[in-house]
Amino acid sequence: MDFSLLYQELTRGFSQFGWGNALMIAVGLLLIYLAVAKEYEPVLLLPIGFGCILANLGMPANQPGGLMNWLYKVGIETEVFPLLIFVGVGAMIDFRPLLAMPEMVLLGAAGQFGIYAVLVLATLIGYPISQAASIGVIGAIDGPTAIFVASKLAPEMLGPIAVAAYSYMSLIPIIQPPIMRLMTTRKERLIRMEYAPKPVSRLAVVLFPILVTVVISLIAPAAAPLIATLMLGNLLRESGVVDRLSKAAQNEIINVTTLFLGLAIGATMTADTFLRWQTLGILALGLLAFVLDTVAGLLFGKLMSFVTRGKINPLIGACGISAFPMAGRLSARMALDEDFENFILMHAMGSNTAGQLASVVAGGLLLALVSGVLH
Amino acid sequence: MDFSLLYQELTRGFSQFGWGNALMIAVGLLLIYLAVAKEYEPVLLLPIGFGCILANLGMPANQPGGLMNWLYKVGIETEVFPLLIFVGVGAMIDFRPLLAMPEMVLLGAAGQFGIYAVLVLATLIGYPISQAASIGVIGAIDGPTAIFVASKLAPEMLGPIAVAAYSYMSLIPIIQPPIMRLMTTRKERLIRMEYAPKPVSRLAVVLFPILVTVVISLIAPAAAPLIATLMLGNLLRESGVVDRLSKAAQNEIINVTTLFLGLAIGATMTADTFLRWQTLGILALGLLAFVLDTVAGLLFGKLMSFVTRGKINPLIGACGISAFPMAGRLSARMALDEDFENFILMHAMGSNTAGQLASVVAGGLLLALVSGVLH
Amino acid sequence: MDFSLLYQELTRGFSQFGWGNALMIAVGLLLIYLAVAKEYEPVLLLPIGFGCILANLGMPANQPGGLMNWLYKVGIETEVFPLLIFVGVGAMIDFRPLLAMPEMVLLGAAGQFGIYAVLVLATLIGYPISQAASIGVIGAIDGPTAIFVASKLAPEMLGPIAVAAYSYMSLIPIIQPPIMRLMTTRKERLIRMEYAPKPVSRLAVVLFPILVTVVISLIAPAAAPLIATLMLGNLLRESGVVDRLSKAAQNEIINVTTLFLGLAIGATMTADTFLRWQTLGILALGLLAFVLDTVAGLLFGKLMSFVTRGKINPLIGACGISAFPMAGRLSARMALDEDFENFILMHAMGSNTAGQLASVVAGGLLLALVSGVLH
Amino acid sequence: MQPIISALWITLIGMGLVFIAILLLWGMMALLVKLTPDKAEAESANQPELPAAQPSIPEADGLTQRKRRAAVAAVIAARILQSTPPASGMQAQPAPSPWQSSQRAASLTLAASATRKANRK
Amino acid sequence: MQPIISALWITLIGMGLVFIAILLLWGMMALLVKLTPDKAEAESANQPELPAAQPSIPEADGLTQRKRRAAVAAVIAARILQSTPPASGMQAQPAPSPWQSSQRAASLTLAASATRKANRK
Amino acid sequence: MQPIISALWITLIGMGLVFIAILLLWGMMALLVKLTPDKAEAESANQPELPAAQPSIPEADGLTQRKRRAAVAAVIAARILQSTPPASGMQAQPAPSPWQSSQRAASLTLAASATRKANRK
Ligand code: NA
Ligand code: NA
Ligand code: NA
Repeated sequence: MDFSLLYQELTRGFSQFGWGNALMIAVGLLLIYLAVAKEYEPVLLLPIGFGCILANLGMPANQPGGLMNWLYKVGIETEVFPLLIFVGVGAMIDFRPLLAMPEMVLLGAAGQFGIYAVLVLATLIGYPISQAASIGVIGAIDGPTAIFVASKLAPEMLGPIAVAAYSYMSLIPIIQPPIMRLMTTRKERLIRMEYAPKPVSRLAVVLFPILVTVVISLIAPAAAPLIATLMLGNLLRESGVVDRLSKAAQNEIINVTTLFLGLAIGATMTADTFLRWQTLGILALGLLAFVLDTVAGLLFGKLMSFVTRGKINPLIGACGISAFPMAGRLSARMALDEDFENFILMHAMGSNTAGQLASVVAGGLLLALVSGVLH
Repeated sequence: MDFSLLYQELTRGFSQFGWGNALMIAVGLLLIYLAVAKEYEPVLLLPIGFGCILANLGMPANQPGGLMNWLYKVGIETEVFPLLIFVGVGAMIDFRPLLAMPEMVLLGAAGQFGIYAVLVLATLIGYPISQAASIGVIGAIDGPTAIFVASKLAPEMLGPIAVAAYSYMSLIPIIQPPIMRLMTTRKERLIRMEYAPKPVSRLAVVLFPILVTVVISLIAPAAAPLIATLMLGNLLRESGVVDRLSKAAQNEIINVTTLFLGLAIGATMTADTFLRWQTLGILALGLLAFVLDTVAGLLFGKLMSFVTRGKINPLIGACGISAFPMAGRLSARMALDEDFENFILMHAMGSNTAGQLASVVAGGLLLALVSGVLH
Repeated sequence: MDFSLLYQELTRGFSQFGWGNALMIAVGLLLIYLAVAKEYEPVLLLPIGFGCILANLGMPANQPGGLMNWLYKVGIETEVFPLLIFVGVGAMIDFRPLLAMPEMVLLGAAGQFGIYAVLVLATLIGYPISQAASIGVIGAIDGPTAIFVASKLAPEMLGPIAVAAYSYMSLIPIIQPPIMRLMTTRKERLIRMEYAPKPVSRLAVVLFPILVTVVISLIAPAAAPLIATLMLGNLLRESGVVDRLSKAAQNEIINVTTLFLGLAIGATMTADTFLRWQTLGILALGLLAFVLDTVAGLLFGKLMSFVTRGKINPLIGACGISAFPMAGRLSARMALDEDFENFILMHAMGSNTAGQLASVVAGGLLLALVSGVLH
Repeated sequence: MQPIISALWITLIGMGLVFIAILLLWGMMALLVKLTPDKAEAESANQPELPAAQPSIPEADGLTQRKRRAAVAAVIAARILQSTPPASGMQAQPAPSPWQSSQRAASLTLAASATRKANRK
Repeated sequence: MQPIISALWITLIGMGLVFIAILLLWGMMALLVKLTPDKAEAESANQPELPAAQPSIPEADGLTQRKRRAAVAAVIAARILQSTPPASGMQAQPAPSPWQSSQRAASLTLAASATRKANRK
Repeated sequence: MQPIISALWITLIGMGLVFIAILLLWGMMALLVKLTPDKAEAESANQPELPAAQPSIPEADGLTQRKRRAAVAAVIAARILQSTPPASGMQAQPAPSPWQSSQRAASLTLAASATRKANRK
């Protein structure tokens, strides 16, 4: 019996543990703290935090043979987890407000400006273009899109990008209001919008996800898997004939996948990939993308307000960033805070779901453009 | 930056799109229409239709790397999806009526005649024997059996075969009644059957799935996986001690698998594999198999009626085709339409569940025989 | 057409069937009988029994291409199934009684003695050390731990080991009471314990699973995957903010995984691997491990009773073996049988959950030590 | 050999084996039900049948116990037929199994005032 | 070419295509809603509107049907806003869709004594 | 080295490390509970204990607050024991955690007429 070997095997836990790991466990604890005490996107930050702890206790995603590696290979490398989550998300979205006010869709486009602005900025700072694009896509403010794009362009940055995407999404009630107050006048925030939607038939609601899939898959084929799964979920919901499948998408599929996705993402956050200045750069630039999204959305809202001669409340520009449904609710609440009779929730939801669509399109186009450039 | 490459990447969606794809998207829309507006097996036709649309928007099952390809490899190539669906189906079937009237099992055998008749016919027309057999198995009128057999003998035909199997199953109330009226006299349809079943103990009900698994696996080993999973589901149901597992089979497992199976099958329906005259042949011959099943079932019902001196209503022969439970209900309804006091539902269900068993056996034997011939 | 080949294909079921297979089907029936009639761990013994029957009807786990092989490769070889089950088990355990009386944790350590004692004994008898250790780990009285360790050290013995682990777990109310009566005096069993637990805060309950993961992963890295998944489940439960995930772990994940695990384990029980004298040895030695666990737990309970001058009822030593929550309930019931006012359930549950933790640690250390020796 | 000959052979052997397998299943089922008597049935047979309490079902007109059961089963089966439209296989579950209904009905018959109960319900 | 030039080109083309795609979606949506009239709406339009039964909502002050609907929708939307705190995307489902609430509200308006009903609830 | 020697070494080291690990867990748990005081407990300690309202529980016989709680916990635990037969691990969940019951019981004790409430329930 070789005792030195035995000793080595028994003390493996300690010998492989360093200060970096300890620090990363603290990062994991912080994420769990945010999830449990602050309830910031707990269904994702809690598994990410726990996965981060495991990655630094000898169970990282890139070590063949373990559960974390299995989850990563099965769900992230294949893109399956973010896509399955989108099936569930699609089954939870109601596009009627957008269909009733299709002009709202423009605000969704404006809310993606931060993605591209940060791409330029990060390139200027010196990030290679694939990494710069992956950082920019935090500005999609949409977890599955960010993970889908980053896992293709810069898998080495997946951990911080996912953390940034989900953290900032949950920080909306803290980040957006000051920007909204700064960018809009009280008079603008008091604008009431007439809610006189066009009636939307069941046929339109059922055809919508199919048509969107066709149109977007043709224009932005790189976004096709994302838009297709999102719209599949929505079709399951709106068809009204496959309640079993719609419920499976909204429960079994999304719950199990979210848990596994979070763990696998967290398990990429080893000390050697996360503890770099780069990571701080990612977090800072991601935040900037978020802010620029909001600013661009508000500016476009003001433009629409000007063009329509004050019929649009610019606040709904802020929820074109996506982050469904938090951003939509926040905008409506801001209007209500100024004037307790000013109800713009329907418009905000139209803009917000438009942002969801535009995020996917922008993410897909980014992927195609960067792949085309990198060839 | 190579703009021609970029242009190519950006316009990929359009450059790969042809008239065939447009036509196939129309086919997908038709399937979704049948699912949503007509409620023809929506849990399957809706995902198949959507998968068909995706296949023609650059996401076919045979293109490595995408979600559809992953689903196909994980669930169809491995046979896992149809088998898991059978676990759920088995957990939904009550075999007590059959156990109480075991003579009904003969009608199940007769209802499989169309499988073999169409095999001969398709061979005559010129289909190679493996394709002819795959077309014939539409006559099993049982989705998982058809998919299981066709994915082994003629995977290139899986799309149209699955579509035919599920469509015709849902067309039962349209296809069968004229044949039933044509083949039986009013006097025959008025035959009342005494419902005096033998009492069935819990022990018999629990032993039944186990014994069927053993007997069928020995006689028709190629049918073993199908019969084993069907009977596993039934054992979970009837054991009464594993309610958690039985419910998981009837809900989580079957719902998620059905969605994925439908998508993967639909994603095989690319323009180049589906838009052939062959496909029309498959659809036509499949319909014929269905009709011949019904005819053979009714003829055998008449024979039994003759032998028992009018104690059997020949209508229950029509539900020996399987298509559980629609065919059983239809036969009972036909009898009721003639005479509002003639209740043959129990007998019809006995015949119908027998058809389910016989379909699996016939499918397995077909697979073994064709494999033996092709060697 | 080659009729001899066809004949061969058609009679494959019979030609491959031998007396051994018939005997193994009887074994499968016995397991199903125990599950259905005696309700011994039905959620596991029923799928194991059915899997055993399938393995001997041409569908063994080691035959490439079938469902059983797929389940085995996906879930057992990768360790994924036992780990996912642990996520669900962790979400069902309440560690508050243990946290309130942390001294109970010692009883958990004592209850693992059988593992090592049987390792020595089996080595003496002549089993190679890896097999001896796999037999010993039945003494963990914890299904997932036993399967996790045995699938790494002696996969050829997985079937009997899993059967022994789960059967003995369900035989607790039969095996333990005589030992408990023999090893303790009536006076000892009448000892009442003051239930004055320290108050446990929510913070402690949330931090506990994280700290345990860190501590155990460092001390016993081979146990890390088991403890990490168990504690992940517990964190989902106690965090209070991810109810969706906690319920998914306790329902969807554990139900589906349990069914698949049982089938895959059962499908390893082919005649040639199971019908050996060895198997009887495994069953006998596993039972001995169970008995020695109980004896060691009771002796340690008596020691604690002596040290604390009669403040500890030695009965709670018997539930340090793990087998949560059956063993805990049994001990409390034994005390109640002697004195209908003697309530020791809280203490028993503390000892019982300690046994769960200690089982995982002992299993992991065993794995590390044997791997270190064999290497 | 020509494919068509193969196809005919496959049909002959295939349909033949299907019938053989199905006959075996028949035998197995008949044996199974015979060898495993229904305890509930056996018990109810020993029970006194409370004939005095059944004025509404005249035994005189030749209705045997079994036939009466069949009648009640049929009534309930009819309700099932009318209430559930022909639906996809996956909706089979929620509906109560017709068999269970008929067995329930059978118990009702045994429990004296069967027809009245069936009407009231 | 320098990366920054590439990045600028990507930004230009990317934002441009996002707007083009979004404009296409706008057109598609507008067409879709126009070409698929809401039957329920059409039917309700044919219905007599029971004007006599609405003394509590004076038509005189210029409130159109649509505006009245918007008012009720707003009341209900406000309740939703107040009751549901900003929560994670995954909790979006359980809450009733604001749209559905507003449509329900619209039906209420049509059904005569809308405001009273809304108050009572 | 002979296998049996290896086995004995493994046993020695294995059981030793199990106990060491478990002792570490003990220390960790003791620290954890000590360093994270239960706020609910702290609050209830500050609360006036309404002694006048408890005529049915005589303080005179030396029952401390904690002991009284234990008694009530025991009653409830006993009910759990009697109602749930020894079942498989997977059925552990549905039953209310004994701990929760005992904590609930503790709150009952605090809330004055504990024993009467426990009896009535
Ligand atoms: Na966005
Ligand atoms: Na059939
Ligand atoms: Na143990």
